[in-house]
Amino acid sequence: MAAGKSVPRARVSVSRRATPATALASPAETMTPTREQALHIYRTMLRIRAFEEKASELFLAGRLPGFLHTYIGQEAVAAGVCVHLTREDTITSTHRGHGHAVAKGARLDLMMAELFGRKTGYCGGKGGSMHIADLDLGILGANGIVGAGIPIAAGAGLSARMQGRATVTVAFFGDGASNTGAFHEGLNLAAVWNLPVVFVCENNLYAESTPREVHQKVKDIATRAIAYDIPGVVVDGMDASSVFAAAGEGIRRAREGGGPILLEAKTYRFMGHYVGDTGAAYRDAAEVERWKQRDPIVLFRRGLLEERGFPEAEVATIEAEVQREIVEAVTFAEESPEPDLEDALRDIFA
Amino acid sequence: MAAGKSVPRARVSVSRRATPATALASPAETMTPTREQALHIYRTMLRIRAFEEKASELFLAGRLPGFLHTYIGQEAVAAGVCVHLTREDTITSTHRGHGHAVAKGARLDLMMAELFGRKTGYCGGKGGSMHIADLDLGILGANGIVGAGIPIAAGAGLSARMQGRATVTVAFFGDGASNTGAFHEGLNLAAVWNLPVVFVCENNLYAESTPREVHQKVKDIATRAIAYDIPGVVVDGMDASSVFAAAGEGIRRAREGGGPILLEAKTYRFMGHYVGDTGAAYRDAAEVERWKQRDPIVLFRRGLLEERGFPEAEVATIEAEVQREIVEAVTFAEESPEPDLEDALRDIFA
Amino acid sequence: MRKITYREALKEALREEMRRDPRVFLLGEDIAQFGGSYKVTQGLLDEFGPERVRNTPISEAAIVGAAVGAALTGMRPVAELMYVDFSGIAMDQIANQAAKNRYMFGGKAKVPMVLRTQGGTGRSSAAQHAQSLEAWFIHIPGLKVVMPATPYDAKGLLKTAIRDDNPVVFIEHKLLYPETGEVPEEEYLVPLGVADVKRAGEDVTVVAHSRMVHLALRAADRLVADGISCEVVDPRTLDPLDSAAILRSVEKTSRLVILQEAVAQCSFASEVAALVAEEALDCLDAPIRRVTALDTPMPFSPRLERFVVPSEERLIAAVREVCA
Amino acid sequence: MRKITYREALKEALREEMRRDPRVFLLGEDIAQFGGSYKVTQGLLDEFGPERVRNTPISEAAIVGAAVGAALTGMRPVAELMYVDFSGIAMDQIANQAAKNRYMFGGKAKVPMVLRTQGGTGRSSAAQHAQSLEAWFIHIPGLKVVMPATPYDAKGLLKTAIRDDNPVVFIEHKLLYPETGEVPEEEYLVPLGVADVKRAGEDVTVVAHSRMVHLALRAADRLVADGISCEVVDPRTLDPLDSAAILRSVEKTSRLVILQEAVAQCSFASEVAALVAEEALDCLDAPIRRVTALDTPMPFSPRLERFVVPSEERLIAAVREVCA
Ligand SMILES: Cc1ncc(C[n+]2csc(CCOP(=O)(O)OP(=O)(O)O)c2C)c(N)n1
Ligand SMILES: Cc1ncc(C[n+]2csc(CCOP(=O)(O)OP(=O)(O)O)c2C)c(N)n1
Ligand SMILES: [Mg+2]
Ligand SMILES: [Mg+2]
Repeated sequence: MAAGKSVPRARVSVSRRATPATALASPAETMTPTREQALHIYRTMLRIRAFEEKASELFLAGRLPGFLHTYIGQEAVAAGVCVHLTREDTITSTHRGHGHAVAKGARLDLMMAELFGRKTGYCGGKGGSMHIADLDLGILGANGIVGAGIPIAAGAGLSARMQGRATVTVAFFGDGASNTGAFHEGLNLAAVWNLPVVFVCENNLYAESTPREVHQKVKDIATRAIAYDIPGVVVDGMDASSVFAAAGEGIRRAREGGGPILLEAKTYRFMGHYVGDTGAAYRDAAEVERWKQRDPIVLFRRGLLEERGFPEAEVATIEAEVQREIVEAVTFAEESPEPDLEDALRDIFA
Repeated sequence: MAAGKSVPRARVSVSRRATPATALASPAETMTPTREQALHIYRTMLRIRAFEEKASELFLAGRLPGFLHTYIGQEAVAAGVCVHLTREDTITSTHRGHGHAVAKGARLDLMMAELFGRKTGYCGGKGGSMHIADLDLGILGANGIVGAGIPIAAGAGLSARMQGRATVTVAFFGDGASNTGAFHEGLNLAAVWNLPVVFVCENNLYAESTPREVHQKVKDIATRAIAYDIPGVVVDGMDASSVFAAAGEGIRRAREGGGPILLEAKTYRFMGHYVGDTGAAYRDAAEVERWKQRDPIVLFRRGLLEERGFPEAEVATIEAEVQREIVEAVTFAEESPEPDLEDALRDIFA
Repeated sequence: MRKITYREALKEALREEMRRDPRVFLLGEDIAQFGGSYKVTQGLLDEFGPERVRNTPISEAAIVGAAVGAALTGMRPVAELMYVDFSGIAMDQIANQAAKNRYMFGGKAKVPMVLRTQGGTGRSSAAQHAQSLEAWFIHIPGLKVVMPATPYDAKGLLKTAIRDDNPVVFIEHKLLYPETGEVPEEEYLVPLGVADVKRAGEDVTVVAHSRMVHLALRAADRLVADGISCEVVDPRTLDPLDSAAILRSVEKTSRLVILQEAVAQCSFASEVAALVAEEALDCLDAPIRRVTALDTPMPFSPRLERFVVPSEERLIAAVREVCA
Repeated sequence: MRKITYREALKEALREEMRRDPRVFLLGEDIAQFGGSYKVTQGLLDEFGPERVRNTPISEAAIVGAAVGAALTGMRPVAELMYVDFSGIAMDQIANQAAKNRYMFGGKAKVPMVLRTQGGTGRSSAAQHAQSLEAWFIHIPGLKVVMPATPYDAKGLLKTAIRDDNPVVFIEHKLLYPETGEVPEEEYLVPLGVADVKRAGEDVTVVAHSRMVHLALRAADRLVADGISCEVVDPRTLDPLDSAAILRSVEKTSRLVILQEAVAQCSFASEVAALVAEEALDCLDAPIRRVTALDTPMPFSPRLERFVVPSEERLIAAVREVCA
């Protein structure tokens, strides 16, 4: 009488590269951002950083209502992923959603106005930081509920499939979200229906104050892909080029009917969980410092200048443009009117 | 610029044997049921089968209210697992819960009375087939909600830990349940807290009418253990001896502080999803026949007689006793009074 | 007019709307070859194929979440929860996502989806399979809630719900599926938010929905012998509620009894009572009465279930009391 | 008497009960070293250690489910949901498991657990972080529901809830944490199911709970100038409800206004209105008025949030109307 057999390795679908090499053009073709893509990524990261820094400053000055979760430190993920997306592609996002929206093409002025709760904001002042959406840009919404965007992304992927569109959906979420029932149900559904969805887990090592090893035992969240028999890939989330390459493979695969993947980006938020939280209660200053040494913007800028030989002036122009855009965004927001009271009663039903 | 790396095999916690050999007494000691255990397993399987056959007959004759999900075909799982449990150990169960209750020591008369909705039944007629519980026997309840028992089992395991008891909790559930959010959240919690819980997935290849491959891609549900970095084990659920050995290892490991495991028993329900469903709409007669060839009771009986040399008379005595017990259970139930109307208003609060 | 069952009426609504609009599709557990637990979708797989009649895993949160995502991106999903009792699992997607997306996004999104489910008692299904949870949904701004009592209403309301650009929770009753009623051959719609006076009367208004409409009608028949003329108002849509119809009836009868299968506390019956106590208190000649399930989880025993659920007798007693 | 904050009062209750009974323990997200989102549990980790102050993953269904399992097997868990808005994820465990286990099992189980959470508006938290969902819980037989307005009540009720042998949903208010009030040094309990008349008055009964009690008290002060004497009744426990106290007050004042932060439909305010319309209709000299949040998801903009949530002005207008 033999004991139960362990699941033999051979039968376990160990996570694998996102793309069987044959299904794609040669890696060289997809793996490196073009000149234009590289500049776009850089500009995106700068726009996110500048937006978040300005928003934090305004918040701390008591000028913004509600609360804010900033994306500072994680810019390479949104930028490296979304550069592959067309306007028709869709994303779902999180409470920490500004970066995703910017990377998917959102306007900073409309975002800033929303943070101020103004009528001109993306949601007419009714959503705020945690609910920025732009359906025309495929931004299906930030979300105040951790994990909730994941099944919604599956539904968006299903639409694309049923409508015969070659679009993909990217679901962004955190390490903490990977412990929600919604994660499990959403990935399983996308897997069995072979939907064009790329699940991007931004593992920034903490869910609020809770270190990843306290909330899950698995070392790499990407290994959870095995539970759905889809590929799981780990990427350095501080390196936009690595994100670019891995996401590019996954998105292309999904677009071509290859089904979902789970892409884990190892990253870090430089600031507290929300603006106002220092993080000191649960993170060690040295740890934060170590990660800041790998600031994704600094790393990418260095790559642009030193490895790819972009002229300093070109990069500096972008930086100046972004600064200007931020100033204009704040001005726009500040000069925008408050919503009308009757607006509160609108938009409940279509 | 390198693409994202796949999760390397080395870092994936591939499912492994339930027990590191060193942590336990020699396999020989644990792997084979003693004489007494073997007879207990056999009796348990017979009691379950007889109960379910009688209940089905009564139901089809219009004598039982509500609906019934029978455990016929899966007896080896409950019997092979629960023989390792003490009275103080606890289980959570499912809509298909009669077998688990019987194996954990429930009385057939009280169960039958509950199916009849009588005052003497386990729940005073207020629970019915799907809610049989006996807290004194550690039966924390069948459950009408697929997957819901899983986090409850984690909580029971936590109690044991916090109270310094060396008890374990077994959570029984089906293949369909392994797609619920509750499964994911419950296993993850048990894993991070290293709780003494054995998760027993009875993979009978269908969730109602839905074949397993339609509701999940993964071939072995046990591979999902990888997502929680706990051992995953597959066992032949038609062979009570195999179940006995694998469950014994897992339960012992959990009892000794080794944490949870996910044990998948490959099994089959011989009848429809509920009494009244023939299963013909979604299962092929040949498939059903093939599985019936491996009837767990027939297999185990053959083993008792042929491999272990139990005298036929001993086995036959058990069979006769079980038949008698069933007759008595039905008589008890039939002669029991209906609940009083005021009972409906009792037991809402303690 | 031809008579068909409530089940058939629902299926016709699904079939007609799926033929009419390729964006309409179905998803849920065991709805394809099995035809659903109550067989409403039986046969639709054959006509529309597995892309439009989609069996799902047991993942209620993902069923509703996927419907939300599909609705946001141009489809018109009809998702099925096998029992309304399972909505606890999907409640975040229902109440925080489906209901609120449009509003949170400043009106820039539409979520045209229907969540079909069934509830109610009468089959000894016990506490986790026999609830009437409409109050949960009514309480959430952004959801519409429909509970048809007849095949005619079932068909016409489901078609309207599918064409509505908002999330509609559509709750059928497990005992009504085999019930028959007149349903025209030709196409028709029943608008949301419009009550139906199922029986006109003078002395007392009985507001009832879903299966309870039939119980109210039977009781009304019996009460004729007492010389009491009941008006039975079926709101059909509980949200948006046709308050005007209820108030109109109460203004006429001056007496109100509300009948429902759900428990009383914070329920639809409470809402109707509050509405009338706010808007038509002066018209009332007697206290309002709610006839509801007793305040317990639903017991399994048929005897106890019958005791807990409102009966004709309890309704009749309440009507007699307010008319005394 | 010393004054402490609502937050401190809650923490004292937890601390005292944990000292008193080793079976009491806490579980929830970020409640350990971080002390919880609103810092109620800060410091408890140091005293009681990580076994009894347990940080969980973001798994609301498992948090509640584990509490149910622990409660069934001899522990007395106090689980925390960071926001009541997240209860949609755990609603099955709350409503189908915690609430019903005892009944379904024929009285053979006890589920002594507290589900602490917080809700309400006032911080521009928008639609998914500012709800008042007490009606969902009140609607489910088998749950008790407590919503304290003052530090005194918060401490005394939480201690009682922890000692209660049943599942208690204990909903705090995010704006009340820093508010101070008198709390005795010595131990005391506040019983469940007993309302508190927070201000005695003659002309009109205002039923209000949680933060709205304070708003009612301020409005009552202002209404003195109108010559209107308000009685403010705080039920404190919404289920079981101290109906007698409400009826007693309405019998005295003959006028009823119900104030709450939740939306109206199928809410606690509806329930109180229905209760009075059933039991004390004859006492009423004016229609009942509900002053509630407008029927919308909660907007983010502070200006809109203030507009949607009941204000002193709206309450005063309603009181004046019923007293006119
Ligand atoms: C369902 C749910 N539970 C809890 C919260 C409170 N909360 C907001 S963000 C957060 C942590 C999320 O962690 P992670 O997914 O890793 O994202 P990160 O904040 O690190 O970007 C928590 C617990 C929530 N918003 N939703
Ligand atoms: C949450 C939930 N969803 C759906 C159902 C309806 N239902 C009851 S049993 C069942 C199938 C369960 O499949 P599985 O877990 O494999 O158990 P089996 O019936 O095969 O023993 C379903 C869908 C339910 N009871 N609970
Ligand atoms: Mg994180
Ligand atoms: Mg199964």
